[in-house]
Amino acid sequence: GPQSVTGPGADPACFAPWSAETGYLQWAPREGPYRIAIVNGFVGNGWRIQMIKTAKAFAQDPSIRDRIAEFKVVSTGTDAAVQLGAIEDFINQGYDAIVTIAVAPDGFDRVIRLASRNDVVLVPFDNVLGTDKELGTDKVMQVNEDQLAMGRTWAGFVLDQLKAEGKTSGRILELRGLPGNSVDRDRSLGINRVLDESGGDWQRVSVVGNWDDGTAQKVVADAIAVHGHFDAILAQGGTTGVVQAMLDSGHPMVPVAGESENGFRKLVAQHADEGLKGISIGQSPGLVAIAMKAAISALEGNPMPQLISVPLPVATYDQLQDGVNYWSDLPDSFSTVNAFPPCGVNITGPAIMAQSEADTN
Amino acid sequence: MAMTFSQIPPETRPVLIVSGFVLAILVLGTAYTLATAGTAPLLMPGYLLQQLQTGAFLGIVAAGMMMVILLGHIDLSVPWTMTAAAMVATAVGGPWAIPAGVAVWLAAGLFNGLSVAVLRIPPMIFTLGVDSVLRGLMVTQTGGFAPQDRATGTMRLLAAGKVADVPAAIFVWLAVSVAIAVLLRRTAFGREIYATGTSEAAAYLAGIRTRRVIVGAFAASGLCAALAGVLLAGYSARAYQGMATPFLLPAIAAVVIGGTRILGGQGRYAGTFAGVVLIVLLNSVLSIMQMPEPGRQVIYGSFILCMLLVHGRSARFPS
Amino acid sequence: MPIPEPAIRLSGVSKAFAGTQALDAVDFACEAGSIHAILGENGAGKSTLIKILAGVLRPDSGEIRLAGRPVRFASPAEAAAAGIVCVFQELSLIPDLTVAENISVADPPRRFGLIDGRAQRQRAKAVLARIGCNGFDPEMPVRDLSLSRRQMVEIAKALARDPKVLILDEATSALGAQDVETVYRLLADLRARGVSCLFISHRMHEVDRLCDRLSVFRNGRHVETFARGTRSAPEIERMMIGRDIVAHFPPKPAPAPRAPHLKIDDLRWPPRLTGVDLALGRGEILGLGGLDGQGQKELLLALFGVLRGGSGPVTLGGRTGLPGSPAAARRPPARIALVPEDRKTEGLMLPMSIADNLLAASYDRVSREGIVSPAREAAAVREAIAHLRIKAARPGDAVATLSGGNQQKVVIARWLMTDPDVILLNDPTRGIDMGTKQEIYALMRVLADRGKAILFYSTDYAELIGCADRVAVMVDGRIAAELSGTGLTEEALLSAALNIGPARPPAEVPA
Amino acid sequence: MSPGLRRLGARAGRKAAPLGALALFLLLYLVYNMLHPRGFSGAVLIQNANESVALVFLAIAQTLPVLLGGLDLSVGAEMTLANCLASELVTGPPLQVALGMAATLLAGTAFGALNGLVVVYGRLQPIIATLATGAIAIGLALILRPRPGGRVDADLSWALTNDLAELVATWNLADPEAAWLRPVAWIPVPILIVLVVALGVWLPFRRSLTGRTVYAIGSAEPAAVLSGLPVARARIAAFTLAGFFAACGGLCLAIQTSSGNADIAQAGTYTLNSIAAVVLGGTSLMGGVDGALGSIVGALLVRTLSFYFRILSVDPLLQPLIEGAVLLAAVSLGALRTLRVRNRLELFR
Ligand SMILES: Nc1ncnc2c1ncn2[C@@H]1O[C@H](COP(=O)(O)OP(=O)(O)OP(=O)(O)O)[C@@H](O)[C@H]1O
Ligand SMILES: Nc1ncnc2c1ncn2[C@@H]1O[C@H](COP(=O)(O)OP(=O)(O)OP(=O)(O)O)[C@@H](O)[C@H]1O
Ligand SMILES: O[C@@H]1[C@@H](O)[C@H](O)OC[C@H]1O
Ligand SMILES: [Mg+2]
Ligand SMILES: [Mg+2]
Repeated sequence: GPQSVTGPGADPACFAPWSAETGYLQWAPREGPYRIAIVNGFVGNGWRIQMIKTAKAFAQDPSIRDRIAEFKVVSTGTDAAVQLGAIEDFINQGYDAIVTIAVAPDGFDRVIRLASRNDVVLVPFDNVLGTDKELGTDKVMQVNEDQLAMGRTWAGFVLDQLKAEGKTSGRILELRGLPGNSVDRDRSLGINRVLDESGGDWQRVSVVGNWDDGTAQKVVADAIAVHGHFDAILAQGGTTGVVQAMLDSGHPMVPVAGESENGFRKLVAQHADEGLKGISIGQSPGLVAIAMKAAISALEGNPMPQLISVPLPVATYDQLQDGVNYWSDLPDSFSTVNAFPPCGVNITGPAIMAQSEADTN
Repeated sequence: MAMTFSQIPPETRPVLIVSGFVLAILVLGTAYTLATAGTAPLLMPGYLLQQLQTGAFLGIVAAGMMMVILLGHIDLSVPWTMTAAAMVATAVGGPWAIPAGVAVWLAAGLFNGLSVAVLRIPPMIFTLGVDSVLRGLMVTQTGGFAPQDRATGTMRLLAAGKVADVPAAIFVWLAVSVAIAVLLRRTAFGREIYATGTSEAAAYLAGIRTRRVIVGAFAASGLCAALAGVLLAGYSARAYQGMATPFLLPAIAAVVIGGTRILGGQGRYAGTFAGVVLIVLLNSVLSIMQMPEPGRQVIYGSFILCMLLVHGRSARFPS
Repeated sequence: MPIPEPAIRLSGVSKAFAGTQALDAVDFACEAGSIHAILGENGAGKSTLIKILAGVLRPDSGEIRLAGRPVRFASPAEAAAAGIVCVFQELSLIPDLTVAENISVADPPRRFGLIDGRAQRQRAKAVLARIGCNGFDPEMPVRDLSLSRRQMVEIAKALARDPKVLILDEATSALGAQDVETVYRLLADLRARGVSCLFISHRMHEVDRLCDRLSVFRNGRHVETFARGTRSAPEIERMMIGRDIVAHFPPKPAPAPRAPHLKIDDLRWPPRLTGVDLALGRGEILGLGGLDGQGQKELLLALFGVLRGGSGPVTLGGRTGLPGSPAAARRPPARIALVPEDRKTEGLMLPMSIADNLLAASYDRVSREGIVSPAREAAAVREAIAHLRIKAARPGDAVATLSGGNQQKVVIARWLMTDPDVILLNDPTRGIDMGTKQEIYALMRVLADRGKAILFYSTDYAELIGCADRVAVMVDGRIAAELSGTGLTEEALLSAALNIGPARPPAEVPA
Repeated sequence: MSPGLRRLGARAGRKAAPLGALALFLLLYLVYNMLHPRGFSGAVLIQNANESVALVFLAIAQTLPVLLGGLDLSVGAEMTLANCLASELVTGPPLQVALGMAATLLAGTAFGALNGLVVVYGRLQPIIATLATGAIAIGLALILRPRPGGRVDADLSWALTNDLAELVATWNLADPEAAWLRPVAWIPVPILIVLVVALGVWLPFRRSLTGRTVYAIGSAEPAAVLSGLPVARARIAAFTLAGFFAACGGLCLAIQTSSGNADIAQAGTYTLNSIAAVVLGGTSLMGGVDGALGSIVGALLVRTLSFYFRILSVDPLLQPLIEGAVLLAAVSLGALRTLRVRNRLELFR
């Protein structure tokens, strides 16, 4: 298994430690090229598909191509037993590193134990595991954007917009993600803490959108039908659907916080002046590439932060530029934020889109 | 009361029972909203129509499902038949969108029907397989990003549009309802569904082409599902994975709550219709109450259960 | 000396079903060690009576005494525990369990609380031997047995519980002559051991041979009980039906040369049909005889398009070939009708209304442009009910609520509606009372005279002799003999069936 | 062909399904191991066992209602409920762990019994009654575990998800090197658990009067009643046992993931897979024939399919399609027999 060491770690520009307290891990270096597997869970939304496509594209990237001997991607669905099984199977197959999006923040004790026994580098990202000695996750390396911060930034921005309109109370709709995932939990925590701290009196309505445009659109439409008016909407995932629902129901344009889907940014760019003061923070499908890179670096024996933080790509309505951080001529359903140059991850959303067109016909 | 009730023909009783429950829900729900918010949305035509509009899709699915259940079979391929239809329709777009989408029923309905009728594979399992095959096809076809997932104008019109302040979707539902009701009560095919559902052997020996009947019923179910899918896409302005997941179990529940015998052979369409209305209202009341998921599940389950128990008391052939 | 308490005594027992008073204040007694016949036409209440005795139904009122002690049975299990065992009209075997399992189904031999397979098999062997069924393996599923075998197993099952009171509800209705003999011997020997038997049958000659006392029921009432031989057959029948019956069988027309409408040459469906040759002309009633399970059923099914892969030229009204399905058989040009063996599972959709059951084969006739016309529908049903004098409260009632005989009439009426040319009857009078039987005999003749060709299988020789112009006796899937005119006697039928005596070559039908 | 032969044929036909399934499974699993870099190794067997055990238990659970000629749509929910309960109870000092496990199984059993009572005394069709009770079970599970988490005793989950040797070592029950242990040391504990439960519960049940009655009901209920079999008892027993086996599944899941998760989608998937398993295993949905062994094989078949995706590189986007297609193929193959039926009346029973 990995040794706990002290920093600094390799390539801090790319593998930034979460915080000053973040510990470092070091695996015994071993000869490449390596066998790497991606174990995804849920496949229900565009984000995951884009993530998979990015992973495949990045595996072909000159910067790492020759350091990968074998590369495999599986999606297990949301059945924990199957996801754990898949990870254990890859450990058995003698893979060197396994990159995964966990279907649940815990329950991984066994595979963590097996991984460190067999010196396999296990890298959860996006939906990461609870960090906790007991869980043994102090021995795993994880990659993510700060979901709590994401939630806080969303809420903070929206509250500012409302304050600007002179509102310190009102009805706010929170659109949640896929239940049970750590990402959903942390974002919601962040959002609600800020709302609590704000001291304003906010009636909160919360609905579940599964990070999926269609679902989001339906539940938001229903919420509007039931409650009539919202002063702001805080959405995680499926944000294009959110605005679509507002348009369809003739709901006045209000501040909306959401993810980085191209469609959302298009709509914000269009309707900002009507009051759609939007903030778009991207959970980047490109995280997978960073996780792959981190895995390789770890296999080469470099000290790695135990929790790698990727900055939040924030774009507010006033910062949107067509062709730069959104593309009015491209479809809605891809995440604009995908590349992360400091890490040499240069696969952009449009690039992936192009590739996907190629695939689908 | 009991006296008069027992004189009502058994197959009509469920219809009355369900209608009774619908009233009960309206009253209780209104009492609740009045007490808490001082409003009575459940009694406002606008709100009711809006709820029935969302009910229309469930209603159409349930209508098709009923045909299959009357045979003592079941169609679990509904969710992805709907989704596939929606995706195909939006992908094709233009004037051919709706026909193309609805054509998906051929794939699903006929395939299900033939294998159940000819190979006699338990539909429970075969339709399940068809469901995941359709899902697979869609996932590969769309590569995750629906190439073009926007509903066409006509779809929007039929599903979200209004005719004289009444959502168009409701008219579509009514049209389908009339068609099915006539089919079941007034055509040979309808009667043969009941006969086959009661005893396939006896029906077969009476010279009924039970295989055709089975295929026909599954085709009808597929057709309804596909139509509902296309409309649903029109309603939510787009097609997306998982758009139909919340329809399967409620559809089955609606049919059975409406008094159709899950083993086949007995049931009136009016019951199914009322069953759908009942479920739709129940859901709206729960969402008005902002009932959290756990409570929803428990209430939903208990509710169906006591509906069934009430029917059980008035059943003609206790199992 | 005091008169011994009767084994069973019912006083003032009544039972009503939705609409019908099945039993009406019945007083009835049956002495220990006697065989007691219960007679009555369909719907008289016989089955209801014994279902009450067997704990299947609970009486609305009245008292039951077993050897003097008043009893109430909440379940068949309790009744069996008290020594009352019943062979039901609708058999009570479990198709997917083996013969052995079925025979000791409810009280299997156990070791350490678990069922003891070996002991179970031995018990089965033993009882089967007692009723002369050493023939078959107790390990095979009942599903694969012919109806008559099942009835024998059902009887074995009853014996295995060594009953104090044994009830047979039309238990011999599907048995061939041989088995019937065995059952007779069995009952006699049980009687000798002080067991009392209630015996329900519609076959008068059985009753005459077997029973010490007879009780007649009519419309749920106990009419009279008397010792055998104290009443003449006509008297008994009058008691049952409440009116005189003229002749038993309608007169046969003089044998006339008939052009064959249905001609079968060497029809094979191995292993059950091994080359059947038959010719049947319009206006003719051809009986099918022989022991049960010699391929008679398969022959009818083959002609009706149910069997796949039947081979051998069959000509029907000039056209060659078997219909591909009942659907095809029903329609022109074939126009065939089949009244199947088991009306409850093959003939009727029991929970559906009488009307729907009548119309099942004729929806096309009562609809215009595919839409069923209520008026025509009602008319057709009314006509059918009237035509066969079906005893039904409302056409909307479930056909299940009719008694056996009336259910059978529904099946026949359904097919008459389609106005067939060829009518295949598979033991149509099984479990049906004299009155109804007569109606059916008469009907068959009328239909024949209207130019229908009728092929008619029966397990009842008297019936074959009385109704059929000719009788073809089947053995091992082929026609072993054909009897007609004066050659058509009980003895001839039996010897042909058992393949003893000079088998006659099939009589050529003069063309 | 003599009647005797025909009957043998018929019986073979009735058993043909499970045998076919077994053969298919053995084939698939053999090939899997040959393709797997560490094929035929203890590690692979353990991993496969862990991944399959929950579904295996659910398949056994589903078998009973199916034998009655019904379906239990609540097994997945019962499993989830047990899983969440276990994640609360199965931790702490050994005694508490033991009691926790007992309580979990008891709860599942009780819920099953509830199903039975509703079905029998409410005179309801199982499939629809359990559709409702299933929702209730999930609701309760969500109340217990609004979000995934909880703990399960670490040693326990380690000991029960490895081979016998590990188990002995973890609780140092004996010298892991002991001679008597060697021959069996490699056996994965989950397999032992299934064997013990199956032998200890299923076999006796099958040879009890109640068990026979379950089969009888599925085969011909009216006949079962007329024969004086304990019909009501058997029904209740069947659903109670189903609840018990489902709870076993839930407990194993909790032990394996050392946590609980009230995931509605997952519950649904498990229920449907349990049905698929039972059918693949050859128990007729019409009730009456065959039993647990077939269902176990069916469950293993279902799982083995997904194993393949990890050794062959299959485009993840294609995986759902392949899974569905294979399922269809499997059931269709089993059904080709019907084309050989010569007496079409046999098609209807
Ligand atoms: N299981 C069934 N249910 C309903 N109708 C059936 C069934 N089997 C056969 N039929 C009817 O019989 C007709 C032909 O039957 P089928 O297609 O089975 O013949 P087949 O399998 O081709 O047999 P063969 O090889 O003898 O032609 C069909 O039109 C159909 O209506
Ligand atoms: N389950 C039932 N529901 C309603 N009516 C019934 C039921 N069972 C019997 N009956 C009615 O009760 C009367 C007596 O029926 P029962 O079966 O005892 O007659 P039976 O003498 O046995 O006739 P068969 O000789 O045809 O068997 C009939 O009119 C029948 O319609
Ligand atoms: O992190 C989330 C990812 O897991 C989901 O699949 O898509 C939306 C993202 O916010
Ligand atoms: Mg064919
Ligand atoms: Mg009777």
